Amino acid sequence: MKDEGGRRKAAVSWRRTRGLTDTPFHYCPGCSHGVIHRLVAEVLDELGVLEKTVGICPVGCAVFAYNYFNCDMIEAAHGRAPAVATGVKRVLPDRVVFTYQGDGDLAAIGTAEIVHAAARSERFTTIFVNNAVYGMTGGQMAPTTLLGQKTTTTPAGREVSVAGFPLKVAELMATLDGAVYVARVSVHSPKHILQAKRAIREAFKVQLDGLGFALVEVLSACPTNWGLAPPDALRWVEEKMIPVYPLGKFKVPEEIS
Amino acid sequence: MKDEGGRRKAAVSWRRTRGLTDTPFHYCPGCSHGVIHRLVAEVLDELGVLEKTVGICPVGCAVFAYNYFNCDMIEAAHGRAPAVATGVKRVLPDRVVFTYQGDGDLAAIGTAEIVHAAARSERFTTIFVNNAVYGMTGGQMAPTTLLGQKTTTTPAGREVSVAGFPLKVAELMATLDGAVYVARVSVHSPKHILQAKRAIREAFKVQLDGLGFALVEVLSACPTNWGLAPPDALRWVEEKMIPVYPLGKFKVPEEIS
Amino acid sequence: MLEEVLLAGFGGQGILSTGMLLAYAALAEGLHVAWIPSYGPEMRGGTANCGVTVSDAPISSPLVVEPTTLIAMNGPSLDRFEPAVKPGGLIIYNASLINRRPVRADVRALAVRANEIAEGIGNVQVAANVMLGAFLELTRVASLGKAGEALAKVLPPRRHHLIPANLRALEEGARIAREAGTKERMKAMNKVWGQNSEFRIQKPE
Amino acid sequence: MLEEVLLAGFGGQGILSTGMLLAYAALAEGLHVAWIPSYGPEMRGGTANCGVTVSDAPISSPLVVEPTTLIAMNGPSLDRFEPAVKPGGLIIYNASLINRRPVRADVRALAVRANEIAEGIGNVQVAANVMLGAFLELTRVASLGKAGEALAKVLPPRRHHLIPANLRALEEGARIAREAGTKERMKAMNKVWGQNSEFRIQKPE
Amino acid sequence: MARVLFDKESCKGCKLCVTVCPKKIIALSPEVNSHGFHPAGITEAEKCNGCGFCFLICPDVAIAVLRGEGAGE
Amino acid sequence: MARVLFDKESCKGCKLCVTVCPKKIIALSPEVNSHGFHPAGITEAEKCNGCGFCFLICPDVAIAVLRGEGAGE
Amino acid sequence: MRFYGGKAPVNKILMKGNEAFGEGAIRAGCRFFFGYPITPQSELPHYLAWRLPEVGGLYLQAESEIAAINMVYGAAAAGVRVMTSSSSPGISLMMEGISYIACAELPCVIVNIMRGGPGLGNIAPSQADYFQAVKGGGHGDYRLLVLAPASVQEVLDLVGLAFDLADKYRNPVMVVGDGILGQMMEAVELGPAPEVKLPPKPWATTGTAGRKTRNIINSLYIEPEELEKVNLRLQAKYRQMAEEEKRWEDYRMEDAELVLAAFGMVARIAKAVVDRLRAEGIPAGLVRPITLYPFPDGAFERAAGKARAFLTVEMNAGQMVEDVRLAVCGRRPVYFYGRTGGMLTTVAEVAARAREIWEGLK
Amino acid sequence: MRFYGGKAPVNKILMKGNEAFGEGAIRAGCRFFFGYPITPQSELPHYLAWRLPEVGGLYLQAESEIAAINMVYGAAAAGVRVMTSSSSPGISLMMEGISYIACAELPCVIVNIMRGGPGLGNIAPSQADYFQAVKGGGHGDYRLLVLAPASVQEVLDLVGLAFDLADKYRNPVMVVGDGILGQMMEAVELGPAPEVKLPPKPWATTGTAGRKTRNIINSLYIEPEELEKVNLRLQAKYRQMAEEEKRWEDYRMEDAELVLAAFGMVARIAKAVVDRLRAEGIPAGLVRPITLYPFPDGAFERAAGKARAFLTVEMNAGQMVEDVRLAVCGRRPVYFYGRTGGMLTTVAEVAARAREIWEGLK
Ligand SMILES: Cc1ncc(C[n+]2csc(CCOP(=O)(O)OP(=O)(O)O)c2C)c(N)n1
Ligand SMILES: Cc1ncc(C[n+]2csc(CCOP(=O)(O)OP(=O)(O)O)c2C)c(N)n1
Ligand code: SF4
Ligand code: SF4
Ligand code: SF4
Ligand code: SF4
Ligand code: SF4
Ligand code: SF4
Ligand SMILES: [Mg+2]
Ligand SMILES: [Mg+2]
Repeated sequence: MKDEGGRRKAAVSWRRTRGLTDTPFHYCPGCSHGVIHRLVAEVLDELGVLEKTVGICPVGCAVFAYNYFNCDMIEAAHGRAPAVATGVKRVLPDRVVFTYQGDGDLAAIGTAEIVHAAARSERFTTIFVNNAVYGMTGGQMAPTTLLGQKTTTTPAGREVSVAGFPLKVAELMATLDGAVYVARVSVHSPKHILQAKRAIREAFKVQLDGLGFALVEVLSACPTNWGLAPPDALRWVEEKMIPVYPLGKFKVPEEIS
Repeated sequence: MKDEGGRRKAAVSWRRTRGLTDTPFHYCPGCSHGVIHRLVAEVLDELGVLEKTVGICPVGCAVFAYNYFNCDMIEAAHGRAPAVATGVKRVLPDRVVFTYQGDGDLAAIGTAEIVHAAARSERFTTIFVNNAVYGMTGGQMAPTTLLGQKTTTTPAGREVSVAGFPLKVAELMATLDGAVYVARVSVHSPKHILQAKRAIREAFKVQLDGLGFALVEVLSACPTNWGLAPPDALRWVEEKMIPVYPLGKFKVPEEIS
Repeated sequence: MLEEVLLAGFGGQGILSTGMLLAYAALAEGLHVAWIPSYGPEMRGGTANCGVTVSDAPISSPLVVEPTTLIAMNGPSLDRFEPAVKPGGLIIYNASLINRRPVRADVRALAVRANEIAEGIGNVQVAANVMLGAFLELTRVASLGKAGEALAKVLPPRRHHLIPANLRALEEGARIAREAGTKERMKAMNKVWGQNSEFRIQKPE
Repeated sequence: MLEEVLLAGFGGQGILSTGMLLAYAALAEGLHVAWIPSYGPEMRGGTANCGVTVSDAPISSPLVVEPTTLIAMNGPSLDRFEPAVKPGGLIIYNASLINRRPVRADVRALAVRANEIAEGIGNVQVAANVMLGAFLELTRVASLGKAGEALAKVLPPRRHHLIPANLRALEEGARIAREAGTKERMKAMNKVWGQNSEFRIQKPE
Repeated sequence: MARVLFDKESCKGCKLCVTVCPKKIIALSPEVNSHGFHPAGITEAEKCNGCGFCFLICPDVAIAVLRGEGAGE
Repeated sequence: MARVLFDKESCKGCKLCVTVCPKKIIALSPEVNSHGFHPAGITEAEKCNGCGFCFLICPDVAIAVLRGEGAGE
Repeated sequence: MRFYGGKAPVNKILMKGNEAFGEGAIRAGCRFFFGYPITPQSELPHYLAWRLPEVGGLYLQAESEIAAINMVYGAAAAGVRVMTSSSSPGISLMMEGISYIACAELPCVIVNIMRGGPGLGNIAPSQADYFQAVKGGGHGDYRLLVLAPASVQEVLDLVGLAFDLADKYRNPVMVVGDGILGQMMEAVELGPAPEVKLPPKPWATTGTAGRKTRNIINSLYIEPEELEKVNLRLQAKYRQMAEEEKRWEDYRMEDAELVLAAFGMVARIAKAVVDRLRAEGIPAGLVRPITLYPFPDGAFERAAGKARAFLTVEMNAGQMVEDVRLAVCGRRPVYFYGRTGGMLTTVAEVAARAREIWEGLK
Repeated sequence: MRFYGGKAPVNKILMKGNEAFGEGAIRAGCRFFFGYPITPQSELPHYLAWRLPEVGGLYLQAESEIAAINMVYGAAAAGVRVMTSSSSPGISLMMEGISYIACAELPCVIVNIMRGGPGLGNIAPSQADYFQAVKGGGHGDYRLLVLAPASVQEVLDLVGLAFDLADKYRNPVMVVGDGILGQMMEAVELGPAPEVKLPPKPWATTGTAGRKTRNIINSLYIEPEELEKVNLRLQAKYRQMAEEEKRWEDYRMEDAELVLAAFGMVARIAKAVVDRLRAEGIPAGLVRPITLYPFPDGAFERAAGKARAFLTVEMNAGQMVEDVRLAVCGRRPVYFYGRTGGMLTTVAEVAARAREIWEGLK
């Protein structure tokens, strides 16, 4: 199933992108991380920038992303990917830099780093994977966990009085002047996956055009920690998450809209 | 000029509040920290809660606030006052807890702590002093420094391309469901000072009523690091800061509005 | 006396709780026990294994590196851990999913078609306890009775209705081991296991 | 030879840059110099002071704790630092703002009405350099000429138009010292200063 | 004309392709692969319309859908 | 009737009260206090309308404005 | 188990090490926990997340380890027993906060279930944060009291002790374990919950009501003279700890000539090594420090009398060995054997090294 | 200065220590600085904020020390010379990041202008972060190369060396000073800017263009075997440093019987003490470690031959003294004298303590 030039011959085919290495994913069955990886990799390949891309992995289930993306990669400390990306992009302004971060990574421990990277309008792209839970460490509550959602640290369901409200990252980031592209997408159906890919492509275009900081929040299923079969998990995204985290483009720069 | 019961006799007089100790402020001439201190102290006194209040000082010019507020005080690490306040308030839910923080403290190093205290809707009150500069450490750029503003670390004026955009804290906080009261006020004129006091009182009322997290952003003059005479500094607040940081109430809970 | 049991299989085969059941049963026998899971960021969806050490003396290291017994629930587990088993040790393998015999000549082996037996009982989830039943019969580390009693501790209350099925699984396993007629030889082997073993950390898969 | 000069006054009196001027002048004389400000979160708006050490040998500690000379620009500075001056040392004090004489009997003292003189020159900001002029005249740590040349280094370019006023300040200070006629006795005193002194950290006010 | 290929070893049997196929022509195999998963496969290849939904939803990039000239490869 | 009191030692001579007084009756003293500041004081006490602006703007709480009965204290 | 001899005490229940940390805290009267998830200590927060509400306490998940340690600071200032836990990288993030807590003299308990480092490393067991724990990984001259349990039962006991010592000294106490200790289940005897007598904390910032003076919790002393006084007080406290709190276990030390030193899980392996060496006729013994700070140097000084050599065994590149060397002070050679990266030392390896040393002494 | 003898070299300019750190970095080819303000190192960022743009570099103020050290991580991964600076509490916040950088083997320079601690402490000079710097305040078995200049001139020189060593070893290098060194002005000879030959960094993550393999910067090794290999490589590197990089200054050591040990500013005071003692007939000398890690233990071992006693002087409660004790290894008594909280030791105090020790030896 390798590509190797085959793409020209069968332009309409669906097959593994050159943007991914051959290494199989370590994710659980039905985990949306895999889909999101593929979309990012396809966009990088289609934009022809793989050779000049540096990706920054988070600490989270995607911690091994350096095994999957077919470009130079840096593994950052938990939450600090935006600071690392800042360091890289400021040194290499003509390279394409992206961070790939979970909701514990970006929306909890890394809140300051993402807010300020956006405020500074750093010219990199952030893929923010919101699966409403800390996947890697065993399903603890994340800032994005829904009210009432049971996790290993909210065994009776998340309660406002103890753990407060879910954090709406896209909405928050959109208030920052430096965040020029902010969208929330989902990958729970083929249609949404295609939409998600378009948003990811736009976010990278924003970077290539030097317009400023771009972020795409992707709603993502964690069947394992949600305790749901994969198809049910996708349904949960649609029925439970999207009402709290509405999809859409919160900010699009004129230049690309 | 001590109060000592005199207040009843001359209720309309303006004099030093019991909410402040006798210790003279260490602030520079014309520094607005003093006015803001007085307003907070007056409100605590007028609400009759001095004896059950625990205040949290920042690291910043107000680092010695424990010498001034006439209540129990805790000196927190730089930026971490909201976490410390969370610890106190969760242990002592019937006490009044407030943090007093500068723009370096709250809007830079402490971004994650304030965002999450607000998201959790912690029942304390934050007084956020925005003077567009790091006062204590010698006038470096703060996240709230205006574009073009000269500081010791932006000697040619803050440039978007290097240092990004000013952070609008009130606007950002207002997007959080847990932040139930958010206002921005100024203390550059007697009229604005009276408005500021009303906002501060409301923010504490929100806490007393257990409604959730309340924050008042106060635009504040730093004549020393702005290199302006105090009267000019107040004019600078009005003419330069307010256009970027518009005053107003961004969020008021129904219960108190 | 020192028994170091390694239970290994796919995630979801109930490896960890079967190990815990063994630990509880041995504890009820008045023995020292230690139970330790393999853990890793990749454990989910991949393989799972846990080690149970049972001894009449305080246990130095709970890590099971050279198991006296390997309970292998699937092929990859047998492939991976067979070489580690102590000479003279025991391998009980799930012949429902493993279609080869162990190659080691210096260990005893027992095939148990645990999935089929469990399905026969009406619940494939109890397969690991079929294996445990066989193990207990062969080694007498704890009595079936104690294991049965311990079920209530290992299963969460909402699963207590499954206790009868689990009891049957234990018994079926024991029956198979008895029928395999290896019991006496196994008992003899126990003597050589009574030494301290080497400790090496368990790699998470 | 070791001179340890403490300059102290209100913030805004130009203490730090006058200290720097002294350091540059002494450097131009080929001496070892060290300059150190007091620093503190409260320095702003409060008092300011700095220490300048000048020596013909490498300087061990740049902290001026027992100054050989105290240049006191205001009352609080005299109050605070007079006790620290080395026996046999020198105190130059700004009589425009200080209306008492030093009480120490074991030091020499010179009163300079620096503010009035500076205002006479047309710029109260040069008062500290009036004091420096007096100091240089009394101690000859550096020549007035070298100090004058160093002005261009200490003043930022946008203040270079103030160089003439500062030169006059230095000269006026020197003149007053000469007139006070203490010069010869001071020179004699210098001999006793040639020892190492104690070092203690300067408290920030 | 479309051809769907499944990489049996990459498949984790999550069933997402099964649920998403408009033609309902994907099913899990009763066999297990070397990782213990029942891999997905196609039941009636000729019915495939090449929509790519299975490819799009597959989190393990275990599917390829070849259309047009490429399908003949 | 209003009386304005200045705490000379607390005053830092920032001049904010001077600029804010609607009656223009506050000025800095030529003297310096023990901290080196020229403290503010009232020039024509009788003109004070007790508006409290000076109190409100003073960052060092160096002013008290007594009105009504209190002013006589 | 009729046909093998030997019986362990009954009335025991099985418990994970991480859970024992949690239960131990609850039995010590701790009702507040602030933490941030990290492997391999996750069962600790998982346990407290349901167990604390059950006893009227609060489990609060912080947005980061930095927030967690500062919440601990606030809760301790407010006068209650409070705990946080993490693993190596998360503990590194707490260094500033811990230094503040130590200077402000607030009592609290910090658990570090150490994992392989440096950097992100892995989640395998390790003891590579010894220096950080005992020499003060944060800035300034502060010290933590550091306890190192070696079994699940000892976890329960030492966590209780940790809270008592924290209050006694108004000092943060760290309890360290490794991933194995956290993940393993062993039998523990819980016994009836002990009566907890919480000491009065008149210094706590609880509001001035009923008090004449304001309470202030602070670590800022702008005058060097003042800050030096604080430091002298801290140092005096550390000396008192050194006098009163050194704890260790001697194993077959009566006549030991080859003395092993090890703490935590490694000490259990070292015991097996001692037994094996004794069986071979080598007079080996083990000193197991239970308090890593204050370090039980007296035990080693004393041992240096009979001992001909020391062998320190650690799951790191050689850290505690420095404290052993400082204690032995050149009187006898001190050797080191260690594994890193999450590799556990084995009985055979250590025994081999020990035999080598023993041969060398002849 | 005609009438006093003695002349210092001319062609010198006055420079603040903090500025010298900045200028030294620029002369070493560093064009990227990421930092967060803190006293008493502020002049360093102030200087670089105008000076770096002048030479085509970038000064970027981070939102925190944590962000700063992680920006350094990114810039170092991208292959350039990069620096950050802070003071004690800010350095504590960098501990996790520093451990990552050490494990990922990225070269960079970190400046710590130490201040009074623990906690917020004060901004007076201190040396109380010695342990943190040399024993690894972060988690895991990593080491920094640590340099301690004692004058503004030496700051310039050692910062240059720091960058070279960082690249040579692919290891973070820390340069420590105290508030005095940072704040004081001294004359320095700048000389012509040196030719900087930046080594190639084929491992840098700059995009794969022109390369066959992907570059990955990482500190995660989930297999203990792998992580142990990494640790063994690191330890081998540290041994190489110990062989090649130990630096120190001997002062009047030829025949010293009372040996002082001190680093940084304190060493200058200690020199004055040595002179004073010599003048009194006491054969004193000084060993001034310039590299704190690797610690120049050989210098002390050698000194222990003639020396009858050692006296370590520090602005802390006794930290480097442990390394001196480890080096001297019980052969001679090692005494300690220190002040804390920002109090500087004085010549008189130290001399008095030294005399006392000397008398005791008789
Ligand atoms: C400083 C630090 N704290 C905590 C951890 C443990 N940790 C690893 S991943 C993770 C959270 C993962 O959640 P998320 O970012 O949502 O990613 P997901 O696994 O859900 O994709 C945590 C807390 C760590 N490695 N480092
Ligand atoms: C961890 C840490 N980093 C940096 C500092 C230094 N520091 C002290 S105050 C301050 C910023 C002050 O600015 P702001 O919060 O705006 O308060 P202001 O002085 O303007 O009122 C900084 C960076 C510190 N004390 N601790
Ligand atoms: S735990 Fe959740 S997020 Fe992590 S790999 Fe599994 S399904 Fe995906
Ligand atoms: S530096 Fe600015 S903020 Fe600080 S006291 Fe002075 S005027 Fe106020
Ligand atoms: S391409 Fe479409 S029709 Fe064909 S198998 Fe896939 S989902 Fe079904
Ligand atoms: S979606 Fe992919 S992984 Fe899931 S069952 Fe289908 S082919 Fe297998
Ligand atoms: S009260 Fe009003 S009128 Fe009177 S002095 Fe003050 S500002 Fe002027
Ligand atoms: S406002 Fe206050 S401090 Fe300022 S001059 Fe007036 S009285 Fe003095
Ligand atoms: Mg997540
Ligand atoms: Mg500010």
